[in-house]
Amino acid sequence: MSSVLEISPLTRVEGHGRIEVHFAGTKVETVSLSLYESPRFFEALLKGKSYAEVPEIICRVCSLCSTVHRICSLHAIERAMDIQVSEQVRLYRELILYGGHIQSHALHLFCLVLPDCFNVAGLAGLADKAPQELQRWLRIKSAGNLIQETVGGRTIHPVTLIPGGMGKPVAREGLLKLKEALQRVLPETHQAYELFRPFLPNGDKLATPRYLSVRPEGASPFLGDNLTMGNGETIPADSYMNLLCERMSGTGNAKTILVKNQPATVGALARLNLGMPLTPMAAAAFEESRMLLTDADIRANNLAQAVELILTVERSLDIIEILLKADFTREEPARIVPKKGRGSTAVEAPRGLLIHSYSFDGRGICRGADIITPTVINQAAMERDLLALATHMEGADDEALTDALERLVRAYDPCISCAVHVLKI
Amino acid sequence: MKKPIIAIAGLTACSGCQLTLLNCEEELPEIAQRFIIDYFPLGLTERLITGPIDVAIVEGAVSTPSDLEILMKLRNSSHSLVALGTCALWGGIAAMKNQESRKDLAETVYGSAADGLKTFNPQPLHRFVKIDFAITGCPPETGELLATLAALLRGTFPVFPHYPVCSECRSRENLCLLIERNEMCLGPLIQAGCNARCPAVGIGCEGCRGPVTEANVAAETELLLKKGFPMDEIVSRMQRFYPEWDYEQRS
Amino acid sequence: MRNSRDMTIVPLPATIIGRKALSADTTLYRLALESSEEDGFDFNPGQFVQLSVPSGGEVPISLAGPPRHQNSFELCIRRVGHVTDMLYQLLPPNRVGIRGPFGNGFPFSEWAGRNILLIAGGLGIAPLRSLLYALLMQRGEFGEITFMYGAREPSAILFKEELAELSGRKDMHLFVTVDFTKEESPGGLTCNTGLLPTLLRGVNFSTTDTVAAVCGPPALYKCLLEELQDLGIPAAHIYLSLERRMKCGVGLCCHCAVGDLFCCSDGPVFRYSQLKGISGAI
Amino acid sequence: MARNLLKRDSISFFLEILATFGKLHGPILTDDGVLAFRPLGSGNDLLLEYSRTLVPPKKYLLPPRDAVLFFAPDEWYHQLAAAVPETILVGLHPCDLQGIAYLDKVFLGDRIDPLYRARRTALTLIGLSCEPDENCFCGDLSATETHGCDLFMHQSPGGFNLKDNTPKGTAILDRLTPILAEGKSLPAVSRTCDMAAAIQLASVRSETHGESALWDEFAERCLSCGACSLCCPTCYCFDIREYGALDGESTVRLREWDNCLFKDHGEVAGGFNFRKSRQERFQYRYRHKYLGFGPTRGIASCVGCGRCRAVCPVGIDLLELFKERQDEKQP
Ligand SMILES: Cc1cc2nc3c(=O)[nH]c(=O)nc-3n(C[C@H](O)[C@H](O)[C@H](O)COP(=O)(O)OP(=O)(O)OC[C@H]3O[C@@H](n4cnc5c(N)ncnc54)[C@H](O)[C@@H]3O)c2cc1C
Ligand code: SF4
Ligand code: SF4
Ligand code: SF4
Repeated sequence: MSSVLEISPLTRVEGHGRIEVHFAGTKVETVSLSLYESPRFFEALLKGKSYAEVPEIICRVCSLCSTVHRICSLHAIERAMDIQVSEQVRLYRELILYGGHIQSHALHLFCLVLPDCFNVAGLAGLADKAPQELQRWLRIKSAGNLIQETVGGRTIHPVTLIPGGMGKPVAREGLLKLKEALQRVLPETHQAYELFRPFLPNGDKLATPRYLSVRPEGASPFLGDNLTMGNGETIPADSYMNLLCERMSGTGNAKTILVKNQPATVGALARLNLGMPLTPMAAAAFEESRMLLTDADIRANNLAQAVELILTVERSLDIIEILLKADFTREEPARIVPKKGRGSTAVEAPRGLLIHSYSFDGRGICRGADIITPTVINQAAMERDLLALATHMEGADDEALTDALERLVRAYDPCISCAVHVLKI
Repeated sequence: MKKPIIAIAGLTACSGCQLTLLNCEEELPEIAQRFIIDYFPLGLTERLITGPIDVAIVEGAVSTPSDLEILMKLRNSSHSLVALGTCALWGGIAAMKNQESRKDLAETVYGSAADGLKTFNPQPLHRFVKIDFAITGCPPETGELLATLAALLRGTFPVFPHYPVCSECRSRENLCLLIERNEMCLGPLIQAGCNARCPAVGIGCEGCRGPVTEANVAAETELLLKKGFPMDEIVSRMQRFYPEWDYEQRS
Repeated sequence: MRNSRDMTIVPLPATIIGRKALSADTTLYRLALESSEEDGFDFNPGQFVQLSVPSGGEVPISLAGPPRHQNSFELCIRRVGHVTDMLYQLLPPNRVGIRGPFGNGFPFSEWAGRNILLIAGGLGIAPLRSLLYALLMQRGEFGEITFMYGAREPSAILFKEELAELSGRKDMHLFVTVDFTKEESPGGLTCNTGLLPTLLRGVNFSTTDTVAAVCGPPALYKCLLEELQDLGIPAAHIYLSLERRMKCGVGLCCHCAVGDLFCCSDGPVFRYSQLKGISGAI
Repeated sequence: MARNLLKRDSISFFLEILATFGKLHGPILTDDGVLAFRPLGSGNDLLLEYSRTLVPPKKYLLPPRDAVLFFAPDEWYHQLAAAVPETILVGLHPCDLQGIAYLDKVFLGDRIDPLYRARRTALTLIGLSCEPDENCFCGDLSATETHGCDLFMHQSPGGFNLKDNTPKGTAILDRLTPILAEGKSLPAVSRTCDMAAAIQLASVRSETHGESALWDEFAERCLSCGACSLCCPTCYCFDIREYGALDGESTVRLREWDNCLFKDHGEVAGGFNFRKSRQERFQYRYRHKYLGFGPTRGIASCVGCGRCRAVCPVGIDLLELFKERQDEKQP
């Protein structure tokens, strides 16, 4: 007798998704993951738009990662148009990128995952059971938001960042306020890391992931021109197409991607395993949990994100220090003379590798766009792990299975709005 | 005081409006206390819309049969329905090319696989159901969202002013990008409430909050044309969040 | 220290001591001021107060009861929007805020010896009710008193019992009309069908040395004023109470100007002769 | 000869002494490139030669958005008794002084607005003579330059001749004496401007320009952006709104700048609008600016600062109405 367990909608993840587990008797036959978010055809929306409009439109792909989408798109446009930006702009963009990571990780850890740690259904449960902790963790999130708001002019879909430069730089008082807020939450990020350390699964191990990330250059852990894999292989970001191949997945509106015909895993855990540069406190935390994190399956991703919270707060403080010293004044954005060309760049989004690639005509009108999001890359591995976990758990009751599978999906921190936008390659 | 029962759901959107709620870090614990949150997939493990719900707060446009189903369910089980954000109220970013064929758009992205997609032009909620109140913005402002929640506690909705972004922009003493820098700022046409965020950091208003009650679209268009912007650029920019401008409208 | 010219910014607390539904959307409220310092207030019929509903806001409302100096007073309020909706949630002994009374009111002491015609359309009955009671309190000083009241339909007639009682009085004439009827006339009250101007033409009352006071929606004024003049009542003897958007009630916020007059502080009661040359006044 | 000349090189002393009377504010150029009244010091340099600020000094008396009342069940409606800090506003041009004098007439007239009075009492005004530019049309209005100001600084070749007009001003001048030099007192500037005369005449005659075709033209073009009123030193229309707090009980009542060119300015419940068309609203604005309402009836409030012409994105200029009249007269 065959039966189906349907988990729909997936809760405490961004966007609309569904899992179906098909059983033959008690044996798990297949597990399907469908991301049925309505497609918004962003690549098609961009076609015919001037380069200047592209970042403002594309950041609306997803609110959790609007900042990194905007930055990635600026980089791709500037690559296509051959534009260099100033040191000031580079620093501000890096700072807001960290703000985006803090905001996104904090949201994931404290609003979506934390209820699991306290065995409650959601925020109201947390507010009941752990009101003080909740307030404390949310402070970390608001520090991330403060970076977005101060540097980007808004917490979601930041507005200041434009091709070739930026609007007004932050006034000194703004930077000092930011500094204060970040300094205040730095110890708290460490406590958050302590909080997530015990919550690692100790049952059956899932497949060891094939990690993939941007190869960091310089001190910034999230920026670089090359992609790197666990086996040490490195390829330039703009030839990403040689690495990734795409397959239309069965049921949802997203497409899945294989790397060299195998599922790849991107995100905080991948970055830590692929040796991104760490700051002192983050390095100490990583060192302490090296055993838990190295070659771990995706369920360690929550802890990895907690390590990155420390990292990003520390890095933000470094940059603010530099900005305070430099005392920049407002500058005009670089003059852009539109030209025909293509630009592809990669940035590490909170959830992992993000690629934007555009081609423009001589008037700077977008003629083609390709956006590959981390959730799309992770989808194949997610399906693989879901099947493995369901199989391990054969015989468990529906509730326990539902709970475990949902937690597994959550560990990937999927962003389904982003996932459904991917162009044929 | 009786706790209002609320539902929060997202349709075709980026989740930014729901995130706006989660971005009220300071107020979240209080909100969790004062309301009964009955359905909120982004923040709560509860898969069924059971009702009765006092107020359903809905983000996003309607573009799939499943969107419509959720919307209908919420409408039928709720006393009031609030459209949260520009997509829900105006169609938003996904609707910007509603005048083009949906099929062609799909094919641009999905090629031949597009046939299997069940989707139609993203539409604002009011095309399908009655909405009782709306909070505009892409994303909405936390202040307006909180004022709305506070009003819900009192069984009512707040009254927001109806004036354009320029008003807030001038009172903030920003440089006028339209006059002083000849930039394509949509401030005169767009509903205020954001405290002119964008011009305040030196970036023209892109119109994310949709049209103000009284918009002299024709005069702004003439002004932009006079400044040398080509019509297609003006149209492209204006339709970013709301596809249905009447370019002849003067009031 | 408060200067006597200080504009009252802070509403005084008043308790709802009674509430009576007059129609589906209109209710009569009885309020009592709490502060002993003020010890009630004197007002002129036609004056209004600014009524605050906490968290809702403030709206201008005519004083609807007899102008007797006492601590409590009546307001007749129609539920139409934000503030009035919130008011409807309140029950005795909830509190509301009161500023005022503001405005000029009807100068009825100048009308001694004259015949008086009062015409109220819909909610316009609120200030005219106050005026009527004031006149009846000093009945001997005036000539003939005629009260005409028009409502949309029988169910919208406000103050039915009071009107029925007034209709029995020998010292005044009462005429009630409804725009249209579906139902029977309300018990105890003789009721005509047709618009107020029709009624005006159809009934007998003195038109010499007569003062008219009118209050109703703009549409009423448009058709009624010419009619009254045709009947021989000069524009200077026609008084009307105007409605405008108001925020402060004391001539500061500038929403309510009619020509160069402020509805709140120069009005809300005007002689028609004052308004005649002003476009948009009526 | 009196010791009343402030030499240019003593300006910083002058400001230091002023600062002992209260927090100094004056016109500066913001990093946005906007002329604005801001706190002085910490990198904000006082401008002694400038055209006009974008937003007039009325913001010190009537902030754009002002929490006027608070409500809590046990405290009822109440004002916060926050003390208003003493503020010295340096560098006000005669037109702006005139603007404040007009607001005083309104808010300290028949009905005193206690909030306004508290702020006004804490404000010390230091005027500064100016040179008109192409947008100015103050004309004779500037002859009353010292109107309501405590101390006036008259630019002269040697520096600034100071003149005290109020006891407050005299107290300041006394303190300044040690750094002042001997100077002669300058006569009040007389400035002629046809427009000013035309405006005065219109006010006296209650001229409404009712027949002018310009109204339609303005109404077509106007974006209803609100800039003209917001930036006008004597526009003070306000809206009042009230918002509850998340505790379900307390409330704040806001007073915010409103604008008679906005559609809902004349709208009442049920959607009936007494000034439905923009054209009617323009005439309302004109009437308020030049003919006055209620207690200000017959008083023109336009001070000739030129802001409304400078800030209108579509170049609407009510002065055209007066010009039209003048042209008519000339055969
Ligand atoms: C002098 C005067 C006397 C009045 N007397 C009465 C009375 O006795 N009974 C009665 O029911 N109504 C009376 N009204 C009308 C009453 O003020 C409005 O119905 C009320 O303001 C509607 O407020 P709301 O918030 O419920 O409606 P909404 O339509 O939600 O109003 C929103 C806002 O608009 C403004 N507004 C709307 N309508 C008016 C209006 N007509 N006048 C001024 N401001 C307005 C208010 O500031 C209000 O806060 C009177 C109006 C005036 C000017
Ligand atoms: S910058 Fe834009 S929003 Fe601001 S005043 Fe100018 S046109 Fe209006
Ligand atoms: S200024 Fe315009 S684009 Fe910016 S937040 Fe406000 S409405 Fe949106
Ligand atoms: S500044 Fe110009 S466009 Fe704006 S409201 Fe005033 S007249 Fe209209």
